[in-house]
Amino acid sequence: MEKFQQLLLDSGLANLTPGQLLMMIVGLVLIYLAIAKRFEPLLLLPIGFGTLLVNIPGAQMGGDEGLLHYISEVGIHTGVFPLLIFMGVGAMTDFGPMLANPKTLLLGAAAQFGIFGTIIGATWMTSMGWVDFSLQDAAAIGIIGGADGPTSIFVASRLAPDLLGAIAVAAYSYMALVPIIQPPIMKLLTTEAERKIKMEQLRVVTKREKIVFPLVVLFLVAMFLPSAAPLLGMFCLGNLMKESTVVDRLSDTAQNALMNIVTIMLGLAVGSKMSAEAFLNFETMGILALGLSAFCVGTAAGILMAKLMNLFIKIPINPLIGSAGVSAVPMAARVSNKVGLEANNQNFLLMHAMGPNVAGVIGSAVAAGVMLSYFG
Amino acid sequence: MEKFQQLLLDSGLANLTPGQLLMMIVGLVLIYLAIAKRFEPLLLLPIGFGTLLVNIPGAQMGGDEGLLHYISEVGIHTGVFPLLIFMGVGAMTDFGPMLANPKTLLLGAAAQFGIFGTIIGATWMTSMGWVDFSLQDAAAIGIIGGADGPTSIFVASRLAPDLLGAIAVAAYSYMALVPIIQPPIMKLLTTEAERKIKMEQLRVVTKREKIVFPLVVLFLVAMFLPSAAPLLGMFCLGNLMKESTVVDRLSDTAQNALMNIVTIMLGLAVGSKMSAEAFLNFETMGILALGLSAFCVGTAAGILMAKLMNLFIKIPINPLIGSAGVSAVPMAARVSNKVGLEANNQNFLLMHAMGPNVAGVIGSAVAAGVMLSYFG
Amino acid sequence: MEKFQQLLLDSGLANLTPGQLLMMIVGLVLIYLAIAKRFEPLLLLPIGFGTLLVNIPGAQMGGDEGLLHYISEVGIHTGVFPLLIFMGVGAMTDFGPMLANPKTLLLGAAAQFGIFGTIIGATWMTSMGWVDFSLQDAAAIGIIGGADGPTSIFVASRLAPDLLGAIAVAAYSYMALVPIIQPPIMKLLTTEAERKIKMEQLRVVTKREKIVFPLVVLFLVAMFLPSAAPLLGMFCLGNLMKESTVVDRLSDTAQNALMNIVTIMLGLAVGSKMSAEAFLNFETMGILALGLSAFCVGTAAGILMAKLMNLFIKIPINPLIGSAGVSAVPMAARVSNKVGLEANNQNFLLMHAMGPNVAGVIGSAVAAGVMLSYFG
Amino acid sequence: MSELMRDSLDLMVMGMGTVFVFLALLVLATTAMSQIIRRMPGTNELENAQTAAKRTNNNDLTEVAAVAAAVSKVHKG
Amino acid sequence: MSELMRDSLDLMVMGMGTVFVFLALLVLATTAMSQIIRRMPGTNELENAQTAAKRTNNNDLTEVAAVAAAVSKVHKG
Amino acid sequence: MSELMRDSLDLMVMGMGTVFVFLALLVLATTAMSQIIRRMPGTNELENAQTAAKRTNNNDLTEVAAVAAAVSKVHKG
Ligand code: NA
Ligand code: NA
Ligand code: NA
Repeated sequence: MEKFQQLLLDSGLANLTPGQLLMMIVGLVLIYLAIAKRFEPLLLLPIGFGTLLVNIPGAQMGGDEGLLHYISEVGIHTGVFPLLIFMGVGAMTDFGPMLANPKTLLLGAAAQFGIFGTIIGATWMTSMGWVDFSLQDAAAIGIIGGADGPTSIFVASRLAPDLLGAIAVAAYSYMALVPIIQPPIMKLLTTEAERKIKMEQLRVVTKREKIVFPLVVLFLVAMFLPSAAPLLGMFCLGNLMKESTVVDRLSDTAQNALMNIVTIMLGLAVGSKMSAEAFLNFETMGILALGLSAFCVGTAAGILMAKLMNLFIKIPINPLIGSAGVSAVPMAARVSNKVGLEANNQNFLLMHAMGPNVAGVIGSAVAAGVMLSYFG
Repeated sequence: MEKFQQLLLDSGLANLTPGQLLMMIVGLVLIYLAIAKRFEPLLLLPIGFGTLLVNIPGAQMGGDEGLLHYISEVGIHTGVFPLLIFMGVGAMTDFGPMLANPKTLLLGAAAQFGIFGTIIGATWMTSMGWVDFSLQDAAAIGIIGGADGPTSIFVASRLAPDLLGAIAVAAYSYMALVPIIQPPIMKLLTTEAERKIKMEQLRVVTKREKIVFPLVVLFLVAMFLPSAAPLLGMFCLGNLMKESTVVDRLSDTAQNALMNIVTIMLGLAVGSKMSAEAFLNFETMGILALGLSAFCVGTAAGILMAKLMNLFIKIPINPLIGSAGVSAVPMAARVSNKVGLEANNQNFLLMHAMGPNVAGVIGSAVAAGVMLSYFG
Repeated sequence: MEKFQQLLLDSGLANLTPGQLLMMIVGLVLIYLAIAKRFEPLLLLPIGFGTLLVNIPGAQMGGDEGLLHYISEVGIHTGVFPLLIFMGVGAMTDFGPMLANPKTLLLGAAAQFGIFGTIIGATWMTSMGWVDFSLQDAAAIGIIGGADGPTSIFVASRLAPDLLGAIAVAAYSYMALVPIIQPPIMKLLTTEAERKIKMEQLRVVTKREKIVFPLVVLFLVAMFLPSAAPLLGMFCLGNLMKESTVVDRLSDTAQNALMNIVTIMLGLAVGSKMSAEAFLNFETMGILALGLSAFCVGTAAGILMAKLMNLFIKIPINPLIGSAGVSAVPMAARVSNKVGLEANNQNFLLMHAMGPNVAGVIGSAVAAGVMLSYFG
Repeated sequence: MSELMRDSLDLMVMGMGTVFVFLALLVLATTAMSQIIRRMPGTNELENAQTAAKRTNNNDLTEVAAVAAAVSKVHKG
Repeated sequence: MSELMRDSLDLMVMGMGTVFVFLALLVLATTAMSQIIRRMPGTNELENAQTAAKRTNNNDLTEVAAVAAAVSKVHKG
Repeated sequence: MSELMRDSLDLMVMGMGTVFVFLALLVLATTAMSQIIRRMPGTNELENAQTAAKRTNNNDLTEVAAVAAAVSKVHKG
């Protein structure tokens, strides 16, 4: 009967640490948000479930021979999973609205100020002695402001693997909260008249432009910022597969079967980083606060950039589309549209906001490249 | 021309051992059963084909640089393949009928007596000197009585890797034979009157109950039996993805593309364990005999448990649904329904039998957890 | 600001070698051919894109920790990717026309003369001092004449990994060029009267024959040429899954989701072998020239074999179907049909040409087996 | 009785015991869960909430359709 | 003639020989297989057997449908 | 100001600078690309070319259909 005693000694009740209990609650909260509030459920549900699994005392699912450990080693340590997801995102992205109005790319650039402003914030927090973030940590936290899950995970896995769980959770949570975070800032920084600005119809973009564009992006990356090549390369591959229309079956698989498989795995692997030691500390509070500020600053910077551009161009752009530059595709563009409609119920900004929206994906991948090069 | 001589010396005819020939016949028999008799073809066809491939003399497909060896190392040695399949099974399982009548969970518990009774049988065989099974071997063989392929493979890969081929083949073969094995036992242990018992309509189960249930199971696992966490964790993840309805694309992939890919690989990998040395011996005979008895004992235990429960509850349950507790989803539930209809052609037991049927999946995963903890 | 200097020093412009620039142009040409000319886009688009990625200076995507390196190690070094694709091809192949007229298998045999003739050519080129091909290299180059991408990649990965990029590109390019390469040769070697030969209707092939055939092939492989077992084994598994109709969901996944995933990865991995050092040399010129001659010789041999067979059999066969023996399924069979229709607009050869066409797949896999055994 | 037999009997007792205790606990937990959930406000309206959620998604599409309509109007007009 | 050339000629002879012998054997084996199978009883009825198998599956569904019908009857009745 | 703060300011300047320069270059490159492509002959007919390509595929199917038709004629005739 000593074996039975062993069974009791091995049971969760006998071994549960308060930290594990708290983390299981965190996992349940993530699952609740995913299901009841529809916060990015594709990622937050597997992340939340992975958090539960990895904190089961004694199950060792994140241990050396545990499933979550294997998945994490294969997919996150190598960077393979976020890159494959980025390929799928590329295959789902339509650059048409951006090609019809390329200057909206600059809005996607401005919104990245959220990323770099946050780095300053993180180092300031450290200098105040509240937390202890290295510059690498600060950079990985800042990228939350890119509002791009795979980019955040890729950068965090390279610069601050210990913070990966908190960073991924913050990134996806705030992406889900975009409809709540952005509108007040948008209204604060624009006048009623600005919000009513009607934008002229976008021109039709030819198929050839859409096919050549990902190659142009890749060419610029190759020439000026090779450290962004993994992220933007896979993104452009996905987009080229889609737009070329000659490999539809590959493009379809990249968007569906492959992306879904990798999403489940990535979620579990991120969840496996959610151990009590890594998550339950002041640093996590700091990450959540900084992530939120990154979204706010990025939103503001995008809008202010639009207002700045209006000083120099003849046909004005509606500054509301600037906030879409943070990416969080397509949520942020929908928010622009919605706030625009509130000001003028004939003012459809969705297509115009898609330009800065997808530009923001490129923008934060470029920012990621700068960081990877800086610390490389 | 010495190279040509070499080619002839390398040919299969020149190197074929009687054992390999016999194993190729075993492989052909499995393929025949899969195709002509429709014995669990999804697994037995790839297992049979893998058996052919690994026994081709000189092809070295199971050797250190062979395809089947790679697949087996990646998927079976790590336990990843059975766990991913279990996630897919979870995403296909409807706990509704069980939630409408939770006491049928006890039928799923009773049927696991097939597992543990078989362990006694295996050690008795050893004590008679007929075979040489360790207690680990006996436990891995017993789990055949769980009537759950992935659970059997997962436990065998941990406790008795040498017996994995025979155990998997026995498990899937007997699952296919459930419609032949069970009815005589069911009729023997029940009276005509018992078989005619009509069961009242199941209540409607709300969506919320279905969503929370997998989390309840996971909570109990975490508190009382962490060693069952890999199996039941992945099962509950699949079920939660299905019932939450917020990640339908992930649930769909877990049930289809991912599950199919892993099934092909798992079948080949199991086949690669079917070498002559591992399969052609008295132990295999013992495994086949014990596996059959496990099914029979489990069937009987389920039915007797139902009769026992009828002594204590007001509204009696039809004991025919007890046999479905061995799992073999949904075959065993169909058998209950069919035998019930033979007794009373208005007696539809299918939905009632689905309760113990899915309970049996949980039951054998719990039994697996006990064993993994016992030897862990 | 020294970090900024570093960024500039790391930029592609500062590090681009002429070789990398040329290889990026090669990549663009492949992408152009894939998209604008529809040259086997499923492979050539990912290969071309992989070529771009691996030649981005400083991005290190093919380096020790680069995505393309990981994919290549997992999928090409092990041989797993071409074998999985071959399984998918098997699941897409209909042996019906061949089973209705088995003697067309001999046309598939004759066309493999392109493979072995090319080996002679390669060693002759070496003996002239133009290039430096070992016998292994020559064999890997010859297999281009098999007109089967996965077979070429599998053999090259084993015998001449350094030449893999050039060999794969040549194989897929010439497969795409079959409608241009073959017709002149076909017309040169046949008379108008021969091209007008009408072939009698093929008999209906029973389902049982189709199911048993892959097992017959596997049996002959096991007995006489085990070194061909990986390729033909996986091919037969795919075909058995299809024809048995009992595992349709597995067969469907093997043809679609799994095959598409592996195709993207395989293309990228092949692209990662397209470094300047490996591709920009006289050897590549030699490979391209030899690959073309392999296709021409194979085409001619198939047609001449048909004419030879006509000397011995009563009902003559149209020699135009002989050229389909090189495989390049189903392109070469369509070419036979088209040239036949030009001679006689009621002469539908498509189904008759499918026989030698699929026989050519078996033929070149057998040739591959001989080579692997020779150097094994 | 051999050591092995005794161990296997031990394992059986412990195993069946655990299985029964675990599943009995699950019966209790499940029953409690169902009781709680069915008394919670909103459970019956849940399906409707789901439908509403879907309607929201439809609204999103309606939104897109409205944009598309407006766009094509401008183009043709 | 160089060693390399001789080896490559060897390889060609051996390779084409093997390819022809193998595929010729396959012609024989395939022809034999077809002869045997077409003379086997039941081959012609095979398609029907398949259809029957599908019908069995349909029966299973019919079974489920019957249950469902009975269930909804009870519910409403 | 600490070393860390100075480094982070450096990183911000360098980062935002690179992002703006890169995306500004992309604006230029994209505009140039669009200009070139829209002036290229054949761009407008491209969609038609695509349609033609699809038609070619259809032709292939037509071809198969024709064969099938011929085949079934022979069978029945
Ligand atoms: Na962004
Ligand atoms: Na079971
Ligand atoms: Na071939």
